[in-house]
Amino acid sequence: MSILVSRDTRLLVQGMTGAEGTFHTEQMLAYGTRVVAGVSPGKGGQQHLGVPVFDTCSAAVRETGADTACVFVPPAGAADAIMEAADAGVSLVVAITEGIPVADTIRARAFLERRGVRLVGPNCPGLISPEGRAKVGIIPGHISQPGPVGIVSRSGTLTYEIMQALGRAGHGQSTACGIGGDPVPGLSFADVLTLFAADDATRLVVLAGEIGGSDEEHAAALIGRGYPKPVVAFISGRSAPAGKRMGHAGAIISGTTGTPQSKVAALNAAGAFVAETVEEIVAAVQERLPASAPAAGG
Amino acid sequence: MSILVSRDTRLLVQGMTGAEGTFHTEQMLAYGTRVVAGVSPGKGGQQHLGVPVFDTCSAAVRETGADTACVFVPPAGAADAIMEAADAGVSLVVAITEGIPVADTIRARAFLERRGVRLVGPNCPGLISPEGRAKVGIIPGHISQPGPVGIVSRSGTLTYEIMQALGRAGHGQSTACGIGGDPVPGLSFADVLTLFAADDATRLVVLAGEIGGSDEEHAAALIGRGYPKPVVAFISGRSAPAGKRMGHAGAIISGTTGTPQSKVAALNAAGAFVAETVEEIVAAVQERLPASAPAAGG
Amino acid sequence: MKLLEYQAKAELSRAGIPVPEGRLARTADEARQAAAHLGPVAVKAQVPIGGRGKAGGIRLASTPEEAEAAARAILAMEVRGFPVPAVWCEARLDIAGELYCGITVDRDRRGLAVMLSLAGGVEIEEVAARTPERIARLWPDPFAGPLPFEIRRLALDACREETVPAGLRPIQLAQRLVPLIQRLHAVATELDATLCEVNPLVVTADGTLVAGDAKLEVDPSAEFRHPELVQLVAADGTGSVGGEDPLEATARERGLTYVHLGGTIGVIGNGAGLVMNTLDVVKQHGGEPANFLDIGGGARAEVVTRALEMVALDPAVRGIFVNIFGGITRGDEVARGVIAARKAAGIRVPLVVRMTGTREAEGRALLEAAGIVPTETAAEAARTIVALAQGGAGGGG
Amino acid sequence: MKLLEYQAKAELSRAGIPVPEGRLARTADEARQAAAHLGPVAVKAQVPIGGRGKAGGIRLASTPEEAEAAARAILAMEVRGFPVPAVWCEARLDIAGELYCGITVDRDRRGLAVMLSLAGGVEIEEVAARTPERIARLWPDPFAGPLPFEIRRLALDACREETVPAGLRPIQLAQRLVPLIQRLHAVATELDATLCEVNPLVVTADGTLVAGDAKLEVDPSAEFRHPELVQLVAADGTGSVGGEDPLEATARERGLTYVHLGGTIGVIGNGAGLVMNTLDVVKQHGGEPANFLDIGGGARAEVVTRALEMVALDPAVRGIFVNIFGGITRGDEVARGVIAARKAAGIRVPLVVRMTGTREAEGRALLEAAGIVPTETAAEAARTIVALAQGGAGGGG
Repeated sequence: MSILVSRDTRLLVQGMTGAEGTFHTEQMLAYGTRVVAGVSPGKGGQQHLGVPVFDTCSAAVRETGADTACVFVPPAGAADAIMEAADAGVSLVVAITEGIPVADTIRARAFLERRGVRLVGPNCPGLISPEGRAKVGIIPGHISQPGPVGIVSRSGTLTYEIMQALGRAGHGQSTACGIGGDPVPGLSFADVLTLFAADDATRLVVLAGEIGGSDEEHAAALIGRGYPKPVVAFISGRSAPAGKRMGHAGAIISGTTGTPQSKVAALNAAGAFVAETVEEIVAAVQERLPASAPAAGG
Repeated sequence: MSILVSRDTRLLVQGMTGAEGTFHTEQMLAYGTRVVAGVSPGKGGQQHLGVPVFDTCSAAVRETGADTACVFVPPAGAADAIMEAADAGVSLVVAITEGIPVADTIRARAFLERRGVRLVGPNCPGLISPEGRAKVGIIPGHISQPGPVGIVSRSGTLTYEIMQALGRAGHGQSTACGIGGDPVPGLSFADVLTLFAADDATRLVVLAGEIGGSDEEHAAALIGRGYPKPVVAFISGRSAPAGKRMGHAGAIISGTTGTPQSKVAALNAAGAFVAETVEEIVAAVQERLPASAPAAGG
Repeated sequence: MKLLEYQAKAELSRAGIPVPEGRLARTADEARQAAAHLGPVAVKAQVPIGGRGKAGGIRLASTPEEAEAAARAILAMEVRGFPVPAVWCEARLDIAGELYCGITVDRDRRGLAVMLSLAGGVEIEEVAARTPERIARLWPDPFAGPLPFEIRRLALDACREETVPAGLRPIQLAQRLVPLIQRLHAVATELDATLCEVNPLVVTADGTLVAGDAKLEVDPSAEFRHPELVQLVAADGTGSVGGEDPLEATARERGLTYVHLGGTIGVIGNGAGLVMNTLDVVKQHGGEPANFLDIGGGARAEVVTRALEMVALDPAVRGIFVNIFGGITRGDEVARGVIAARKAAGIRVPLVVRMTGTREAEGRALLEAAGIVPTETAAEAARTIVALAQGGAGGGG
Repeated sequence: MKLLEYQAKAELSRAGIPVPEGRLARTADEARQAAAHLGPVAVKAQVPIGGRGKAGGIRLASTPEEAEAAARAILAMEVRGFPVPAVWCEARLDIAGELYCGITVDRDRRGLAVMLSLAGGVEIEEVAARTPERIARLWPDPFAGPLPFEIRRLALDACREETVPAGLRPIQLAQRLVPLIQRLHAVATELDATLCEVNPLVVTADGTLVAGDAKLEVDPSAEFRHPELVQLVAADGTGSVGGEDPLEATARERGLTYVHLGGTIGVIGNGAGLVMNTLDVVKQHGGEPANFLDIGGGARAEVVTRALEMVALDPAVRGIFVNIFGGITRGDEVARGVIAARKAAGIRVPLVVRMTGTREAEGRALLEAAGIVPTETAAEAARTIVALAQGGAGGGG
């Protein structure tokens, strides 16, 4: 089927009445996502894009049964919004906001973990599950198509590139999940891999990592312990120098940690195929999933 | 058998090398308690009363398998000691210390609750289970004797009075548990009643409450929902005026909360017998447990 | 330990909570000067108790002369039994509405509770009794403190079916309360407050929140962490809970846990529960306890001496009942203490000692040798002392 | 944002952490005066980078004259590429030993880590590489902070198989570290520090702990919460991460996410991952990227213009590769931005645009009309721009 989101997802959008929130809520609705509530303190009682708006997440959850939240709130209030959603009872919070202070994310993450609520992001494009017409976040709907490939990535646009390239070769997605480019993310590569392992609709996983941190290495360790599905990996930032923050707050090589060499070596050793270009990703998927490709490109 | 402590209890004493800690550890050892470790930062590596002393609880637990901690640490460091014991892996912390700032207790309590560790006290005499020769705290061993009466009380010396009076009438204890006289205790009356309900060795419970707070009322609510054993209750401080703190930090009538009338009424309504004197407690137990009394007084 | 209004407001102000401009005046002349600087003022008695307004301890003054007269009157008063060491002269606010905001220890929830009501300006107990639905509550995590979303929800709860002052929308009020309540909680936490209350929390005509009054009570068990504050409060000599009763003040200075109750039978025991119960037993036998005095666990002879001396200070005492459960406390030590204290304090009222526990025999022997007969039970002791006290004279010997 | 040593020490001192007495000197004369007041001093270059000692940026001076000479020499230096705006003259300590104590974001643990080692005074990376067992670690709960027992355990861990300086017993050192580490954590939390490091943490001969050096890096994402600090650092003009590279400094002022890489192919794209990958593709095709420039999601024409202008500031650039994945970003807007910017910035180097997504057709049409041919894939674009750049001249039209 898919992971994390599906056609049953009942979405609450925080910061829905802002410019970004409005634009992307329109896109999510157009895609088919069941957006059941918006939360914008002070706008409670209004309707926006045909969706009821509430002052608080607790009211939104109580009135609409929302089970997933998508956060478009600006950085200063974003961690509070994430915690509010979790406290109100959703089981998944997807934080799109870029530029949240890392200390805020650390606290919000601990808050959610204590309550058993999952966090995707922040600084991420969110998720899309084409089969269920469920899109939570900002991944362009028109490049998605149903299929057996699970995609997990630290980057937004790179995810789109991969989706589009695979789509043109006929390989659709079970779910594509951007875990975000911040140094402290919610779900890790390993967490998402674990979810994909248990998902019937996913036959192969594409993992798009980048320099910085050790999450790719931890994913490799998980794969090395015997992962049930083929994994095609990709590491970007291989030409980046050490000590420079490459756009993403998390994409920085610190001392000997976070180098592309370490990640590529770990993934190779674990048995994942590591592609060097987007074209190689497509070829590797093609080879491992010949049956899934229809006659013509998507 | 007993609740909370038994002959299997492996006790760690925090602040064991101090004057109070030394005196009461001697008493506990003499009673038969398995005191396996002391913790006194800076005294690690010594032996005290034949018991090994450690600098940290984690070392003590690792080396001795202690599962219960008893805290004699002075107020300023007591909450930290409670949390340290819980963090080290014991499942029960008994805090004897009087005068811990309530904010410290609140935090320590939350810390333990999050880890599923039980707290008895603070500002309490601890527990004694005569059958298992397990004494954790300062209840005088010579007034204890095995028997079917579970005792739970907010007061130390009043507990002793009741134990002694019941003992002289031939009624021994399964466990006597002082929950402490502070406004924010660890285990409540209701918590301990729940434990006694499930304890085979306990056939009757004596609950000794006092003015202040609503814990007796909450216990009454539990009893009213159908408690499986007879409860003999007692409320002290009935002649105390409102607004005055009667020794115990928690023994204060605030506005309309914490009055003896409210507590007595709630317990009566729930079906507990409320005694007016210690002598009445003995008579009430006698009536409800005729079989347990041996021929002569203890 | 209770802070006076001006001391509490200084703490709030330090934490960034707006308070009206004000000056402390210890004389009528200082009050006049303050008013000359501040304009129309409220002149407020600085006493550690509520209900000052009703008792005449707050007066409005439009001119320096009026302020002087008001201060003169108030400084000469006793407000609900408290002398007035100073008045706080405070610029008057343009009040659009009054909220209640307080943080207190919630025993049932085992933590701090933040309470908010749009029905401010009256005692919260009254609101709680008559219209409990008008009080909204929040129980913050003790480590995280109140989070912004929790405060917004609290505020929106409090605004339900209420008219928000100054034409504010509920969410506007909520947003303004976020920093205020976070700061109030920080003050409560830093100072180990068991009560940190702003009532009224004034909403001015332009929608600003200002602390119209402030109450701060510090946990007595935490005073060791706040030596400066203890000194500050002691400097005014009025801040302490026991301040109003001279016997209790004396006991506090002597480090004794003593409550003055007004009867004729002095009561001493070890352990709060035992002493409370002893009071009850005295009452059951027709006596009126003069006091509560807990000498604590592990009490030694010296403490018993001081306790007896303390009880004897109360001129109403006609008899003394000492009730010691000897768990840790040793009977011989207690006996020695009682004997020595009776001598040292020149105690002439009847004295009954009920004592059990370790070294009981030695204790009894000592007492008997000194001409004091110990009783077997508390009931017996109570009966004896009540009878002796009514008899009026003579020792227990 | 990196604070200079003297700024970081001021923050530690404010929080109650002992630091040596010192004075800032912006001239050699001021350094002489400082030394006259302080006695024997260390004269330390104030630059936002480690390894000052090895680079000659720290000199000891016993007299005011020596301090003056040392300051004159240091103020004239560049320390590892940084000019020296000031020196910090600091009283010398009676050093018995040097610890390392630092708080940093631990990505794997998703929280702050407190690190402690008795092997202080050298770079912690060296210790971590050679003798990792000599570093003890603690991961405090983000809400509770480091608790006393956790700090004691950390300290005892760090002391294992080590000789504690100044004859202290491990538990004595541990007790002294409790308040110090709690304060250091408070500083890190209040200032949103991603690094808060004291190295060396000096143990003086009498067993006191004093911060011998201090490093503080503030999370760039949290600068909005610390406007005064941003101003303070800006005042010295050296505190920022980008301070050393004039192009990066310019980009920062313009609000652009730009990293100078030193090659000849300017790279612009939307989304950090995409741009990183574009750099990789350029390299795979034999080119050397001149820069990383992410215009972000939702980038509008105006941002594209500013990005092209920025890239063109680098005189080494021989060609520019614009790679836009049009998810949110609209193709027509990108095209208009590129066309306008090429004109506005007078760009004469070759320009290749690879663009996909919504309104792609409109965008292509606009580019073609302006004489720019968009390519289909990133590889094609890279091949083209590398060839054109090597060719040396001419636009993409």
